[in-house]
Amino acid sequence: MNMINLLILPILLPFLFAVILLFLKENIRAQRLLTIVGLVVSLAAALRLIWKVKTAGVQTITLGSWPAPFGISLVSDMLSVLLVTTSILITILIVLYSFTAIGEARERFYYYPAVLFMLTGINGAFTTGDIFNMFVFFEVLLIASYVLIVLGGEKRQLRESIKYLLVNVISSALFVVTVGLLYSVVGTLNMADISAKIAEVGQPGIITVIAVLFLLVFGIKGALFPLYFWLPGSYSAPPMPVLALFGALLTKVGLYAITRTYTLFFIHDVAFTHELLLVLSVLTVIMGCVGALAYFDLKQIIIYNIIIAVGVILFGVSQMNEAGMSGAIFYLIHDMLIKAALFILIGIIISVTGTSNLRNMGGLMKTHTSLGWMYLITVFGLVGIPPLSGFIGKLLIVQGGFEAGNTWATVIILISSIIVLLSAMRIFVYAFWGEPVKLPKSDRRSYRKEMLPATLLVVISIVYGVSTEWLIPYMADASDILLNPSIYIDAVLKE
Amino acid sequence: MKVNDVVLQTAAKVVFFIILLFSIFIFFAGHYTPGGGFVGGLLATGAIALLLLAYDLRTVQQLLPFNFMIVVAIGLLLSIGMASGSIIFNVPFFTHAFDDFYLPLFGATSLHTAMIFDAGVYLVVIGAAMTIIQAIGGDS
Amino acid sequence: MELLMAIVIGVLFTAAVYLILSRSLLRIIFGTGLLSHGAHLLLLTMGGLGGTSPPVLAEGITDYADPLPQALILTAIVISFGVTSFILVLAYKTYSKHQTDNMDLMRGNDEHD
Amino acid sequence: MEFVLLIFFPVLAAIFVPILFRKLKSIHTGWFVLIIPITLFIYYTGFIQTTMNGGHAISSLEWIPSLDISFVSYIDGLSLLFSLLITGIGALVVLYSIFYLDKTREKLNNFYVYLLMFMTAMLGIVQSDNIITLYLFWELTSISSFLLIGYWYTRDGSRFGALKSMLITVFGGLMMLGGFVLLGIMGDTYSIRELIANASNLVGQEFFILALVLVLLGAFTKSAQFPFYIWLPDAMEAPTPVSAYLHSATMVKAGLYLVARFTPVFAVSEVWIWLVTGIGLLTLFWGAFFAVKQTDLKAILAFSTVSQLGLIMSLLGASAISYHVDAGTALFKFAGFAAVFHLINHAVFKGSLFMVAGIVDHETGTRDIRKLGGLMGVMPISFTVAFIGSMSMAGLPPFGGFLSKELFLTSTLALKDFNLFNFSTWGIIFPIVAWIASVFTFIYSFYFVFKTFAGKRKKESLSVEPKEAPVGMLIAPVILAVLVVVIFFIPNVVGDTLVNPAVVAMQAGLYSHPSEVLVHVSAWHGWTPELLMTLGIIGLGSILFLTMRKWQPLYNLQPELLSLNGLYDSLMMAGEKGMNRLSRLYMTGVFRTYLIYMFVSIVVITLATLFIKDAFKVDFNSFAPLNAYGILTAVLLILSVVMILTAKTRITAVIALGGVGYSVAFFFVIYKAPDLALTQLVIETITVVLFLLAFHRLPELKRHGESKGFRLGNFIVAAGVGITMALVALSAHSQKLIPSISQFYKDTVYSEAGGGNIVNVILVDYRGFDTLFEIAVLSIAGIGVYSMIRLKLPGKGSTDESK
Repeated sequence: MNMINLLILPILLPFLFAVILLFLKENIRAQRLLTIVGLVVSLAAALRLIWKVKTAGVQTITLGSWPAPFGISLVSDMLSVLLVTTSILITILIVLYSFTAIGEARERFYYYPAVLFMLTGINGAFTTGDIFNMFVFFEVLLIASYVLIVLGGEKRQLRESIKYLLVNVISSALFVVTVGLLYSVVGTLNMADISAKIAEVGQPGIITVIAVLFLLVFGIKGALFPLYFWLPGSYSAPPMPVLALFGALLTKVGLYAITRTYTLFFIHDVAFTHELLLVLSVLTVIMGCVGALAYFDLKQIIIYNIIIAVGVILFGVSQMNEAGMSGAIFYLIHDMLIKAALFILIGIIISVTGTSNLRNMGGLMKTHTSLGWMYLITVFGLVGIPPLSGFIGKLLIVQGGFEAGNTWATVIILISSIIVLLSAMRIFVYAFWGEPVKLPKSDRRSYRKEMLPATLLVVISIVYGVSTEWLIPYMADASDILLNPSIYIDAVLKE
Repeated sequence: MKVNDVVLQTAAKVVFFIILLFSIFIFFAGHYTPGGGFVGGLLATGAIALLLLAYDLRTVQQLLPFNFMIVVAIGLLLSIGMASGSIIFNVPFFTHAFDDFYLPLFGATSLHTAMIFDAGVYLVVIGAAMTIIQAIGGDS
Repeated sequence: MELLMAIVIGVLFTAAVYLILSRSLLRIIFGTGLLSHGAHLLLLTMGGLGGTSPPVLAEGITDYADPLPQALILTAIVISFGVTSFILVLAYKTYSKHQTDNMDLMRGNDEHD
Repeated sequence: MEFVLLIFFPVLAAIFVPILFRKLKSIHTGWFVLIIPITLFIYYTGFIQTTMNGGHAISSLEWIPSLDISFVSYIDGLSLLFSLLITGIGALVVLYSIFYLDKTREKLNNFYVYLLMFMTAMLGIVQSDNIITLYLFWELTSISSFLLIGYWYTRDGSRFGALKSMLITVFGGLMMLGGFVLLGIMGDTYSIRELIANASNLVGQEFFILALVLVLLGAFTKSAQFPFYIWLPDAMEAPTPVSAYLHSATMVKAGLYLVARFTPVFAVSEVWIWLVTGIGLLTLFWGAFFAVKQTDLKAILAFSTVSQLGLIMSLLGASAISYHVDAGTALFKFAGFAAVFHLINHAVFKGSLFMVAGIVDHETGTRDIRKLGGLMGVMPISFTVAFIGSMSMAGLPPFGGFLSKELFLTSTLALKDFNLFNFSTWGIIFPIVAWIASVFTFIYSFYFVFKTFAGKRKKESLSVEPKEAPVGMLIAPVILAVLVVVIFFIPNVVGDTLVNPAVVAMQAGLYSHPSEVLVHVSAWHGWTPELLMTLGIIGLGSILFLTMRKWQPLYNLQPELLSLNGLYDSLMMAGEKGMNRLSRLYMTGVFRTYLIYMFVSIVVITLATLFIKDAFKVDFNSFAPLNAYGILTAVLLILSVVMILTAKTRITAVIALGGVGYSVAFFFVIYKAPDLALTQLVIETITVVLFLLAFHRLPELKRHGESKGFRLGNFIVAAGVGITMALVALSAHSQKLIPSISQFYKDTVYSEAGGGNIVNVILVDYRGFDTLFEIAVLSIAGIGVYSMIRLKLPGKGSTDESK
């Protein structure tokens, strides 16, 4: 059966299961079970969708059967479906981690529905082909993330949540404003249609202004310099599983939105817009590096590594050539996987040692050997040591940078890897090596349970790196569309 | 209990029903004239909020013994269910259908699946707004 | 009219940002309220203010106001409502836990050790 | 047989090491491991015949063919020579380690896994034809070296040294990768052979010099060249077998290999010759000079290794000159030959010296040369080995080192006759520096062997009674010492079998067959200038060695801060403390600061774009006429806003906020948006109710001592945002380039959607999808509020608060 609604399932299924969970507030076991079931079914749908996109090209649907620019279009191209699949996969593993790490009190107060709602928003934002609808999905994922960040109501959580909310309220207001401006100028909301119409009028100055505003809006979500300052504080507040979800998924939505708009809409004044993107991304990398070295707190170190990765990915995007673009996509998915793994791992370290301050750790290698190795492999993946997952992305991004003639910026990107290595290895050298310190009593069983999702993630990331050859056709499809918007436009408008 | 409380409470009861009826009216009118699920739901919430001002939280909870979170969930299910109907018919998600029917008492009526969706909206708005109001009011 | 609206929007954003930058938590909350009003009015203005009748079908009328921005604003209003009520509760919870509403006293974890 | 797979043989075999270690406790795991390098060594010797005839062998394994990335094992004279060194010395080191590392006390499973991993990595580097996989193996050596240096990971020195070596070598690796990518772009291939074949097309391309410098950074960091050598002395924290293997014989030679391999690509460039030769000589001098300062046996050897690597590096640089002179100028041919020959010699004698240092450490419990002395009597065999190794290092006959040292002097002398690239002016520096460095080499060689083994025993400083090492531990160093002597007597056999084929490989295009290299090595070649220089070295060296006690303290004059180590340390400090301090400057923890960063950048970037792109336009014709209600509402709204700003009490502010909301609703009425007006009215009312419900929990409206300046600053930022929004809105409204799609809704709302209220139909039908998720937002907000109020965590509640 040719199922035309396939592409909505990864959005709808988590949504539906989240709603069902609302009826089961007190039954934690049922909640856990249904969450996993819902996610696995969503994953199956997403995988099926990948296959369909691979064989039949871009999948589109215009909701309510209205013709394309008038209804809301959903568009699954390879980039979006890959991100959707990765997000579901990561959510499954973090939910597994949550079973032991989040605690029953939070589970009883709608933790799982909030996770599923957030995934709904994320997948929706990745899939939608309508700029205002993207705003709505951003709000879905944001409000769910508000719930998650504050859930538990600890003193520090509350304090940081206020800041997190404020920043996002501002960026949401700016998002609405920017959509309004764009609508005023081109009179449409459908993204393919916007692209076609901008091409028609040749991106005059006002559209470039709007392009810059979009960059700022998404830059706030995506933690781009100079808009990232809110992130390190806010992300350090919620419990580890939530931080893992945020770190792996949330900024990526901002990155996706920048990538989408800067390859689909605003491609007629690249010398201005993409140069700005390039400068900001390099500055993001540098500022991330400063932060990654400045702290002795595990969470902060890894959080600043999120920021570095944001810069690296957007640097790749800003090159607007094939190597840079497919490198950025490779790196984006790699970073989602590896950050999820890293956050779970440091979550385990923190729960084992009872502190997140590096100075109070030492000698874990003697008592938690497998954790040490897992962490080490993850770090090498993070840095991009071949054949692990970060390598191909970085290689292609560097190639793209050189090909586009951005020599020095590219060298900075390369050097940033050494800072990433230093910052992450410091954790290894301090926490795992050295004289063992006295550990608080902890539950060996939950430690083993928590190692499972971490191990799975690390294995997946290794496979991702080693089997690059199999992934290349998919990445090529994804970057092709980004570089040839006409494929996207035709798929949506000419039906 | 003071006298003007009694007056207020009586008045509130009356106004409550008036507003509730008005909200239902506005809900049904929405497809053709200003109104719809949102405004309808919000008005209904306003009506309940009025009761809250007149009585206290506990009384209102006894008057309206709903778990509003469940109301939210039902509303959402209703909306999702309507939209998902199109999956079964393999037409794009959210495709509506409408037709004119002859119903006894109502005469010729246009029935639109959008109404079902809007009913979901109505319920969600009441449920969510009331959850918030009750939670804030009940916070001790 | 548009010029007037631009002034109103400018005032709303200025006041919103000014309030958000203050130290008092309550003023910050008011700021977010004004911010969404500003955004909604801007969106409305973007649809054009010239329509002579509301976008509800009626005999003999052709010059309707642009319905699309109105629908978008409605969506945005409801979302703002949800967020505002969330912030309100968050604010008073934070206030009661921290025993202060001075944002400067709620420094973050960015304290470097 | 696809011999590319053999590269992976050690690392695959490593999987069994932990099993063997656990199951067969009685047998030292090293014995099983030993089989691997021996097998490989024997296998690789089979290629000698091929390379002696100028041939090569190739074998490949695909990895990412789409990106031209594969594992290609390419064996020619150069890679074969290195492969033999890696497996040969590897076998001896494993043998030595069996006696050095106690099977009951050490974690041998880890040790041998790392060692085998390293062996794979090293074979991979020297055999890879594909530069991307070469990079893969390159980083793998850094990682295995990191793990080996940190083998005793509870020691601070190990942690520090491991991290330092990894940072520096991985940094170099990354730079090298950059160079490789550039080469890939310029030459459109990742194959070294194809790059060499295309070398003439690469020169003069935009990125050529950058690629050259980046590749050299990789080589210099790995081969511990100035100023990157600083990691090597700290790497001595590794167990001594590791130092012997990685940090003298193999890994540090990877950089030399790289330079040799890429000589045909870069030799045409003057920059290459100057950099490689110059840095090499500088390193040669620097290492030799500071070796004399050291008091730790292994540190002396480490600095000596640095120095010797510099020597070989400079020879490699000089060998590139062959590409610039006629084939007839035989003198420059010596450099290439000497480089390879000395590389072999160094691997052999330095390996033996490290092993002796390990033995001394093992048997006396110290490596501090100030506590040692007079061991000659109790450790005669070790002494003999050390003596042979040191004399070879000093460049004295009848040891292999003498021959290559002579060739080296010949080459530096030839440099001054080179008449390209300003060498005729500056070339004279090379022999002078070489000579001075050689004097110091002579001194530290004597220092190493005689301070340890000659003189008086210092019994009181040793905690144990020294004795000769067990036989097993002596086998490996003795074999190496014998080789040192043998090479002296049969240099041309070594030359024909190993050196010449390697020279042909590294000077691709100059020779078609190894026999054309035609360098004949002899111990006696008349009273040449080289010989005179050697005599000078011996003379001055001896005098300085004998008077060492008098001038060695001079080294202490150098302040620690000014050294390169000091530089590294302060860089690391800058990394932690400095970045911390820098970060404090802007990460104030005060949220308002971050908001100001955000707002200011939004304003600046947007306004700048608006004016750079000349996008600001106001088109009064498109504006709707003013009407009185509108003005009235605007006034009402602005008054309410002012009221909020100036409100002294909460209740006033809440009411004023409501006033703003109702004014907005009036605007909706004025602009024909009845649905919006209705919704706004109700929502505003409910919002006010919410504020009132929460009223007694809300804080008072306090200013918290906001000063005038504080408020003014805020106001400027705020006004900036407001003005930006107003300007942008006006411009966008004045440039409606394309008519809106909303005509469609007006046309179809009745006929196709069956409705009359367009806004509502859009909400439930055309864009019902938005609405579905908008009510989701509302629901989630409800959930959030509910959980926030009801959820009370058990226990103290705020356990995660730091401090």
